[in-house]
Amino acid sequence: MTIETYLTYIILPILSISALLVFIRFLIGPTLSDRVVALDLLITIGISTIAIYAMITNQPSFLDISMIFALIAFLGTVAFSYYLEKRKKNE
Amino acid sequence: MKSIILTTVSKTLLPLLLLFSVFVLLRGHYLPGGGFIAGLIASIAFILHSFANGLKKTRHLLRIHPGFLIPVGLALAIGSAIAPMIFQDLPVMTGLWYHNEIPVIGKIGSALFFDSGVYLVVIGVSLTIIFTISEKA
Amino acid sequence: MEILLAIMTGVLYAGGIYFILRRSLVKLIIGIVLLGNGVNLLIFLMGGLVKGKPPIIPEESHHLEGLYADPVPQALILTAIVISFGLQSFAIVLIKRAYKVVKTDDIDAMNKTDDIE
Amino acid sequence: MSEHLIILPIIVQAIIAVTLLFFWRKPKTQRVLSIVGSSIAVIIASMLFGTVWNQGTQVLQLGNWEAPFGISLVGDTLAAALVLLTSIVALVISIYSNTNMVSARVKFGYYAIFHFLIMGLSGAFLTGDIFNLYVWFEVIIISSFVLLTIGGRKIQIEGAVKYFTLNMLSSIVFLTGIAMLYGVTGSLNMAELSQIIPTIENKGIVQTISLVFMIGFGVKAGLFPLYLWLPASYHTPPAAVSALFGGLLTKVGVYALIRVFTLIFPLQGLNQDILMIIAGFTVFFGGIGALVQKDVIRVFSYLIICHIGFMIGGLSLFTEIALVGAVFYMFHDIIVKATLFMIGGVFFRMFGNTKLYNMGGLMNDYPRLSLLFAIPLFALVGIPPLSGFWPKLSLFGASYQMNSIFMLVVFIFASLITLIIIAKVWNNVFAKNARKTEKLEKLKYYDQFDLREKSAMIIPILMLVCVILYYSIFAEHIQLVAERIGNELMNSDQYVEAVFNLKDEAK
Amino acid sequence: MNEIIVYILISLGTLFILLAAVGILRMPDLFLRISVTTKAATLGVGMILTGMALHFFETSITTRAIAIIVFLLLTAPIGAHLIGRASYFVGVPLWKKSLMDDLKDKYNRDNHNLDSSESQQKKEDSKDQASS
Amino acid sequence: MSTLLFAILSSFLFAILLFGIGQKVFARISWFASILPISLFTYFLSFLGPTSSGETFSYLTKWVPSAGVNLDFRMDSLSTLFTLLITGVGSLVFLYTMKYLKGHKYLLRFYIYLSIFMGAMLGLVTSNNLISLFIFWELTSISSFFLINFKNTERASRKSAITALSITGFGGLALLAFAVLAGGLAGTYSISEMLNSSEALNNSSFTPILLILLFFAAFTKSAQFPFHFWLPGAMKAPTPVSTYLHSATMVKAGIYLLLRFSPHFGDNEIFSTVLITVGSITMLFAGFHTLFRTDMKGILAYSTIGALGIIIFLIGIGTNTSITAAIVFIIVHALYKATLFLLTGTVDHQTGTRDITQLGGLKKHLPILFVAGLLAAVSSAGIPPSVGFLGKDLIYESTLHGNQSILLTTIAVITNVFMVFAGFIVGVKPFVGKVTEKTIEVNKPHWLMWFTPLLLAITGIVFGIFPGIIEGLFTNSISQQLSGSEGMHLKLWHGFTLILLLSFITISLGLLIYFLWKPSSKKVRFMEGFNIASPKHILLKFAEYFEQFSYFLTRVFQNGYLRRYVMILLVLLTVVFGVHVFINPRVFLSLKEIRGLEVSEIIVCVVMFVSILYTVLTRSRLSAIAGMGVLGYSICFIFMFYGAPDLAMTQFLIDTLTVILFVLVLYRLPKYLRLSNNTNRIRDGIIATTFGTFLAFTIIEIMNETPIKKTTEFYAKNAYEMAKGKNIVNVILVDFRGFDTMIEIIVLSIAALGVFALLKLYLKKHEK
Amino acid sequence: MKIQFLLNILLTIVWVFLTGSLATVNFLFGFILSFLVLWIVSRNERSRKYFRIAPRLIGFVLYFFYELIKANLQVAADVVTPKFYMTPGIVEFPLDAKTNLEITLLANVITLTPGTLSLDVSDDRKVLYIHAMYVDDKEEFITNIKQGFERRILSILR
Ligand code: NA
Ligand code: NA
Repeated sequence: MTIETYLTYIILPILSISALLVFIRFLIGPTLSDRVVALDLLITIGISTIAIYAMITNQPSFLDISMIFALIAFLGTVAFSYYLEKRKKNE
Repeated sequence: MKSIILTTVSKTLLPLLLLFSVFVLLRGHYLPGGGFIAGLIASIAFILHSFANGLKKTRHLLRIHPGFLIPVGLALAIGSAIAPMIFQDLPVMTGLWYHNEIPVIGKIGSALFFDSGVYLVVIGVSLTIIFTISEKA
Repeated sequence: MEILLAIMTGVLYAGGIYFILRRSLVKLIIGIVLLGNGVNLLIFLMGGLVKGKPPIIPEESHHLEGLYADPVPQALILTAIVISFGLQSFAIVLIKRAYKVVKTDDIDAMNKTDDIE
Repeated sequence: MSEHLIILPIIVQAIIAVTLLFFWRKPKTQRVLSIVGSSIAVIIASMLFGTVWNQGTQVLQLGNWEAPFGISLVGDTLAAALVLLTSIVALVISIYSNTNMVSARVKFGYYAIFHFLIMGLSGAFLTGDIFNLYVWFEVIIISSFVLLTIGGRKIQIEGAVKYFTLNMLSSIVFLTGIAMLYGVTGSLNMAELSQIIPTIENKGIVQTISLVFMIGFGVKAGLFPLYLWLPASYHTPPAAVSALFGGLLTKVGVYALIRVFTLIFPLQGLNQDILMIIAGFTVFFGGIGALVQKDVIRVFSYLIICHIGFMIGGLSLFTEIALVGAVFYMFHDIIVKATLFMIGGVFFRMFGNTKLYNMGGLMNDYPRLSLLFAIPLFALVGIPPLSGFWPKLSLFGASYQMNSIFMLVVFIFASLITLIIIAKVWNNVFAKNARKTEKLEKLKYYDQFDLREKSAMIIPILMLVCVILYYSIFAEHIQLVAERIGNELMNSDQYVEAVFNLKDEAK
Repeated sequence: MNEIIVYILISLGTLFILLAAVGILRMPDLFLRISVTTKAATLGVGMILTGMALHFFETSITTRAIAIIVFLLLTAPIGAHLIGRASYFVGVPLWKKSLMDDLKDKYNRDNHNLDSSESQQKKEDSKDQASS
Repeated sequence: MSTLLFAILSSFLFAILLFGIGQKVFARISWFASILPISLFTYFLSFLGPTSSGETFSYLTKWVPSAGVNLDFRMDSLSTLFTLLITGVGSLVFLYTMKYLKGHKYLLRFYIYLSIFMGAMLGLVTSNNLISLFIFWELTSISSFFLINFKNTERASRKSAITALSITGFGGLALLAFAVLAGGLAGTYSISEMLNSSEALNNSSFTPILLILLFFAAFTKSAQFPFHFWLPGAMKAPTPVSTYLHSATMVKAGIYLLLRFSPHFGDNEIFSTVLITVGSITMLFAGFHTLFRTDMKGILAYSTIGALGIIIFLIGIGTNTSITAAIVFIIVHALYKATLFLLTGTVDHQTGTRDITQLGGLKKHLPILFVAGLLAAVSSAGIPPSVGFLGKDLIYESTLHGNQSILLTTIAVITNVFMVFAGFIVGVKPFVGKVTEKTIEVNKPHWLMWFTPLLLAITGIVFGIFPGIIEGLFTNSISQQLSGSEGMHLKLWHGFTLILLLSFITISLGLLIYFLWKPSSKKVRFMEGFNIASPKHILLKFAEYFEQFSYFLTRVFQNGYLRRYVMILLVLLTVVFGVHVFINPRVFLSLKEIRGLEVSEIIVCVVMFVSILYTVLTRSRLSAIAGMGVLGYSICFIFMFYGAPDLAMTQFLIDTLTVILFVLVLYRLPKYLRLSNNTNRIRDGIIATTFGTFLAFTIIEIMNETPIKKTTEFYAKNAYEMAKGKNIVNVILVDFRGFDTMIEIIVLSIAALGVFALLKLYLKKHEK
Repeated sequence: MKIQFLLNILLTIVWVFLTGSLATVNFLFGFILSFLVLWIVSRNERSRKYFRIAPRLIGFVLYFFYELIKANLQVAADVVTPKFYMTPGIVEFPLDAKTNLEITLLANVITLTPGTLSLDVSDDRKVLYIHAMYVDDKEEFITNIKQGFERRILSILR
C-alpha cells in the first residue's frame, strides 16, 4: 500500500467522518456558542484534510490554503464572541 | 473586548499577519495568492487588532484614515494600467516587464504594481467598511 | 461527482430563492449570499471538473500540459466573489440603516414607495 | 492614437473620480473639477464618435492580447453614440448638481460615485466581452445603489431595498446565463460567441440561455413584468440622481438587449414573438401606470417603462428600419427623460412637493420657464416635429413592413396615452391655479435662490432642450446615424470582422 | 524509517482529531466541549503536519508546516478562551454535575467588570464601612 | 418659390417675435399682430389667378430625406381656397380679438397661439408631403389645445381642452399610421406622386386598414359622429377662437384631407359608403341637437357639426356635382358661421350673456350687427340671393342625381331645416322681440366688433349675387383637379325645378320651427336626460372606467410587496428552465461518465446540503449566519478538491469577513421574527425546489457539452512566456483579463464609499 | 539577550550559505552549532542569560508536549469510555504572573492542554479563572499548575 492509497482510503475517510460528527454538534447546538466551537473545529479538521490532500495530489501549493485557515479561522470565533458580549450588554 | 490575553496575542499577530500578507502578495504571480487575498489578510490583521484593542487604538496605529488607501490604490492600479498607453503607445493593460529578475519577488512588471494597487484598495475598502460599522455600533 | 455538484448548485439556488421570498431583510440578504455562492459553483462546474490539478505551471516547466482545471472560470469566480462581497457588505449595512430609519426589518412594511397617493 | 480613443471615455471618468476622492472634504473644488472633467469627457466622446463615424468600427484589444484572448473594447456607431450622449447628460447633470446636491452629500463622495457611474455606463456600451459587460453592470448597480441611498432617508431606503433586490437578482440571472454560455461555448468574447453559437448542435439549450439573458436584461431595462422595482425607487433620490437614472440607467438594459439579440442570439422565432408581446405589455402597463399616478416624478417613472416598450418593440420587429426607430427613440428618450427629471427637481423647489394636485400656476407665474419646460414635455409625446416624432416614423414603417398590426396598435396606444398623460400634467402643473399649501419651513424655494443657483438649475435644462431642438430640426443627422447603426446591427459580420481583423491590418 | 514515522504521525494525528470529534459530540456542556476539542485537534493537526513535512522533506514545505503549527498554537487558545468566556457571561450553563463555580457572581453585567475574590472582599468591606 | 416656405413659416417666426416683444409693450401695439394675417392674405391672393387656371406651384426643401420627409409645399386651387379662408377669416379674427380681449392680461399669449395655429393650418393645406402634412396637423391639435385652454384657470376649459386633444390626438396618430402605410404602399410620401400609385393603395390587403385610419383622422378632426363632442366642449374658448377653429379652419382640416385624397380613393366602395353614412348620421344628429341648446355658441357648434357632416356626405357621394357642392358649401359655411360666431362674441361682450332665452330686442342698440346677423341667417337658411342658396341648391342637385336619391335627399332636407333654424335663432333672435333684463342698457361696441362680422356677411351676399366669382376662382379648377372634369356651372336661378321646391320646403319648415319652437333651459335639461346614451357620455365613462381599471391593475402589480416582484421573476425563470427540461429529453439521456465518488467529497456535499437546510430552517439569525459560514467552508473544499486554491482562499477570507460584517450589524436587531405564515413557506418552498430541480437538470445537460476552449489553451501555453506568470489564475486576473480586476476594485471602492456615506451621513432637515 | 539571539541566527545563515544546502536539517544543525560557538565565546555575565534560558525554553517545550499528550490521553479515555469519570468545575487560580506576556502565555498554555480552559482574568489581574475537567482536589490542581507551567514560564521570562 502506497502512502497515497493509505491516505486516500483510510485517513481521509476518518477525517471526513470526524467532520461529520462535528457537524452534527453544529446542528444540534444547542447554544450559539456550541455551533461556533463546532465551526472552529471543522476548520481545524479542514486544515488537516488539506494537508493530507496536498500529499495525495502532490500539490504542496494547497498548503497555502491551510496557512490562511490557521491564521484567520479564529477570527470568526472572535466575532461571535464579540456578538455575544455586545448583545448581552445591549439587552 | 476586554481580554488581556487577546490583546497581548493580537500585538504579536498584527506584524505576523502583515508580513504574511506581503508574502502572499509578492508570490501571487507564481503561486496561489495575489493582491486581493493579500489585501484581505492585511485588513483582517487590523480588524483583529481593533477587536482586541478597540478601534481608537487601531486608528491611532494606522495614522491615516483607511479610506485614504482607496484612491491611492486606485491611482496605482489605474496608473499601471494606462502606463503602457502613455509611455509606449501600447493598449491599456499591456504588461511592461523589467528584464532582470529580482531575488525573492521574481520579475518586476506592471502587473506587480497593478496587484499592489489591488492590495491597497482591498485594505482600504475592508477597513473602511468594518471600521465604519463598528464605530457606529 | 458532477451530478452531485449540479444538484448542490440547484440546492444553493433553491435555498437562496427561498430566503429571498421571506419578509425579513436579513434573510433576503442571506438569500443573495446563497445565490452568489450558487452562481460561483455554477461557473465552476461550467468550466468542467478536473481533480487536484490547479492551473499553476510547475516550477521547472514553461507550459501547462495534460489535464488541468480551467483557469478562466476560476478567474471569473474570483471577480464575481469580490464584486458580490462589495455589494453584500453594502447591503448588510443597509440592513442597519433600514433598521434605524424604518424601525423594522420586515420588508412588507417598506411599501410606502409604491403607493399611489 | 485612435485605438486608444475608445478607452479614454472610461479612463477619463475613472481619473476624475479618483481625483475627486483626493479632494474628499472640499465640495467646492469637487464641483468645479466635476464640471471641468465632464466637459473634457464630452470632447473625448465627440472625438471618438467622429473617428468611428469617419473610419468605421474601432477596436482596442486590452493588454495587447489579440481577440478573443484578452478583453476587446469595440466602438461601433451605436456604442460611440451612446457614449457621447452619456457624456453630454453627465456634463449637464454635473452642472445641475450644483444646486440640487447639498454639500453634505458631496462630502460623502457624491461626485466621485457619479463619475464612476458614468464610467460604468460608458464601459458597458464599449465592451465586447460578455463577462466584462457583467462587471460594468455591477459598477452601475453599486454606484447607482449608493447614489440612491446617499442621505439615507426612510423613503430612499425603502426604494433602495427594492432596487437592490431586483437588480442584484438580475445580475445573478445574467451571470447564470454567462456561466451557461461559457459551458456551452467556452468563450466570453461576444464576437467569437456570435460565430460559435450557430455551430452548437443543441439548439434547445441555446434557446434557453438566450431566454435567461432576456430575463436578466429585462429587469434592468424595466420590461413587463419585471419593471416593478423601477417605479418603486426612481422617485426617491434627489432630482439630479433621478435624472441620471431616468435618462440613462434603463437604457443600458435596452442596449444590452439590443446588442445580445442582434449579435449573439439574432432574434427569430419564439424569442421574437416573446419580445414583441413583452413590448406590448410593457407599453400598456407603463402607460396605465403613468395614467393613474398622482405625483409628477412617478408619472415620469412609469413613462420610462412605457417608452422602453417603444424601443423593445422596435427591437422585436427586427428589421433594419425598426432598429433605426428603436435607436433613434433611445437617443431621444435619454435626453428627454433626463430633462424631465431635472424639471421635476425644479418643480420640487417651486412647490415643495411634486404632487399633481398641489401644483399649478406655472404658466402664469413663470411663462418663460413654462415654454422651456413645454418643449421636452411635448417632445416626449412626439408632437412633430419634436424629437419623439421622428423615430415613430421608422417604427410605424417597420410595423407595416412586418405586417404587424399588433405593434402598430401598441405604438399608437403608447403615443396616445402619453399625449393624454402629458396633457394632464400640463393642466395640473402649468394651467391650473396653484393650490395654497403651507410652505415647508426648512426648504429653500426656487424664488429664494440667487441667480447662480437658479442658473445651475435652469441652464442644464436649457442645454438639453437645445439638444432636443437639434434632434428635432436636424433630425436628418440623427436619422443618418440611426440608419448606420441599424445597418451595423443587422449585419453583425462587420462587428466580428472588426474585432478579429485588427491585428492583421497592423501587420 | 522516515516513511514509518510519517505513517505513525499521521495516523495518530488523525486519531486525535477523531477523538476531538467524538468529544465535541459527547461532552455534556459547552466548556467541556471546548476543553476537549481545541487541544486534541491542535495536537492532531500538529502531528499530521509534521508527518507531512517529513513526507515531502523540502524546506519550503517544512517552513510552511511550521508556520501553520505556530499560527495554530497562537490562535487556537485565544478562540477557545474568548468563546468560553463570552458564553459563561451570557449564561451558558455548566454541566449539572460540576463540582464548583468560583466565577459565580463575580462578573458585573452592567460595567463588564470582573472581580477577583480579593477585590470583591474589599468592596464588601467598604460597603460595610459605609453602612456602619 | 422660397417665399412660399417663408410665408408658411412666417407665422411661427412671428410667434417667436411676439414672445420676444413681451406683454407690456405688446398691450400698446396689439394692432401690430394683425399685420401678419393681412399680409399673408394678400400674398395668397396672388396665387388666385394662376391656380384658378389650373397652374400649380411647388416648393421643396429637403428636411429629413432619409426618412422621406421633406418640406414639400404645393399650391393648387384647393390649397389656395383654404389658404385664403384661413388668412382671410384669420385677418378678421386678429382684428376682432384686438378689441374683444382688450386689456386682457394674456392678450399676447393669445396672439402667439393664434399665429402658431394659423401657421400650422397654412402648412397643413399646402403640404404635398404626407408626413409634413401630419406634422402641421398635429401642430393644429396642439395649438388648439392651448387656445381652448386659454382660460387655463377654469376647470371646464382644461377638461374640454384635454378632451379635444385626446380625440384629435388619436386622430392624428391614425393619420400618422395612415401616412406611413400609404407611404409604404406607394413608395413615396408625396401626395401628388401617390396619385400614380392609387392602384397599390386601393388593392392592397392593407386598404381597409388604410381607410379606417384615414377615417379616424378625418372624422375626429372634423367632429363627425361619434367623435363630435369635443367641438361643443371647445366652446369654452374665447369667441374668436371658436370662430377660427370651427368656422374656417381646424375642423375643415379633416375635410381637406378627405378632399385631398378623394382622387386616390374616390372610386373605392368603402370610401364613399362610410363617408355618406357617417355624414348622414352626423348631419341629422347635430341638426336635431341645435333644438336643444340655449347657449348661442352651443347652437353654433352643433350647426357646425351638422355642416361638416353635410360636406363629408357630399364628398362621399363623390360626383362632380357633389364635389362642387362641397366646395361651395365650405365657402358658404365659413362665411356665415364666422359671422355668427363673431356676432355672438360681440353680443356676449356687450351684454355679458350668450343665453338665447335672456336675449332680445338688441337691434335698437346694435343695428348694424343685426344687419350682419340677418344676412348670415339668410345665408345659413339658403335664402336667395345669399351664397347659402347656391350651396343648398347644389346639395340637392347632388343627392337627387345618384343612388338612393330619395333617402339621401330626405336626409339633406331635414338637416337643412335645422340649419335654417340655427341660423335664425342665433343671427336674428337676439335682436328682435322684447327687450330683456340683460339688454336694457347695452354699450356701443368698438367698430371693429361689428364691422368684421358685417364684412363677412356682406361677402356672403356678394358671392351669392355673383356666383361666377366662386365658379371662376375655385370650383372649376378644384373640380378639375379632384374629379378630372369641370365643376357645375353656378347660378342663382335655375327656373322652377324640383330643387327650388325642395328649397322652398326647407326654408318654410325651418322658419316654422324658428317661430314655433322656443328654446328653453327646460328643454335643454330634457335632452340632457338622454346623455347617458350619448357618445360623449359613453366615451367619458369608458375613460373613467379605464382609469379605474388602470388603477386597479397597477395596484395589482405594483402592490409594494417586494416578494411578489421577486416571485414574478422567479416564476418566469422556472418556466424557462422547466419548459427546457420537459421539451429536451436530452437532459435525461447521456451522462458521459460517472466518476468515482470519494467519501470526502460525499461528506462535503452532505455538509453543504444540510447546512443549507439548517440555514433555511433555523429560527435564529445568528445560527443562520453560522450555517452560511459552514456552507462557505464546504464550498471552499470543493474548490480545493478541483484545483482552485486561489478560489478556496478567497472564498474562505470573504466568508469570514462576511460573517464578521453580519455579526457587527446584527447584534442590534431583535433575535428572530417569524413573519411569514406556513402557507407562504410551503408555497415558497415549492417554487424554490422546483426551480432548483430544473436548474440542476439543465446544468447536467450543459456539462455534457464539450466546447473547444481556445482561450484556455492559449493561456496554458503562453502564460509564462508571454505574461511572465505561473499561476495562470493570477495572470488572468492581472493581465489577460486585468481590466475586469480594475473595474472590480472600483466596485469595491464604491461599496466602501457607499457604506461610509450610508452610516455617517445624516442630513439635516433643510438638506433633504 | 536579543542581540545574542540575532547573532545566533546570523551565524546560522552564514553556515547555511557556506554549506550551500538549504535543507531544514542543515538549518537546525547550523543553529545548534552557532549556539554552541556563541556559548563558548561569551564571557559576559549579562549576555550569558541567553544560554541559561535557551535550555529552559527547550525544557518548557518538552514539558508542554509531555503534558499535552498526557492530558490528551486522559481525556481520550474519558471520551471513548461510555461513562464519564470527570469532575469539572471553574477554579479561581491566584496568579503569580504579573505582566501581560506572562499571564497570556500561562493562560494559553493552560488552554492548550486538554481538560483545562482559561476563562478569564480578573480586572485586578490577581486571579485567573480556569475551567477544568478534573478538580477532585482544588488545592492540588492549583499547585500542579503553579509548580508546572507557571514556574517554568516565569523562570524563562524573568
Ligand atoms: Na490571486
Ligand atoms: Na498585458
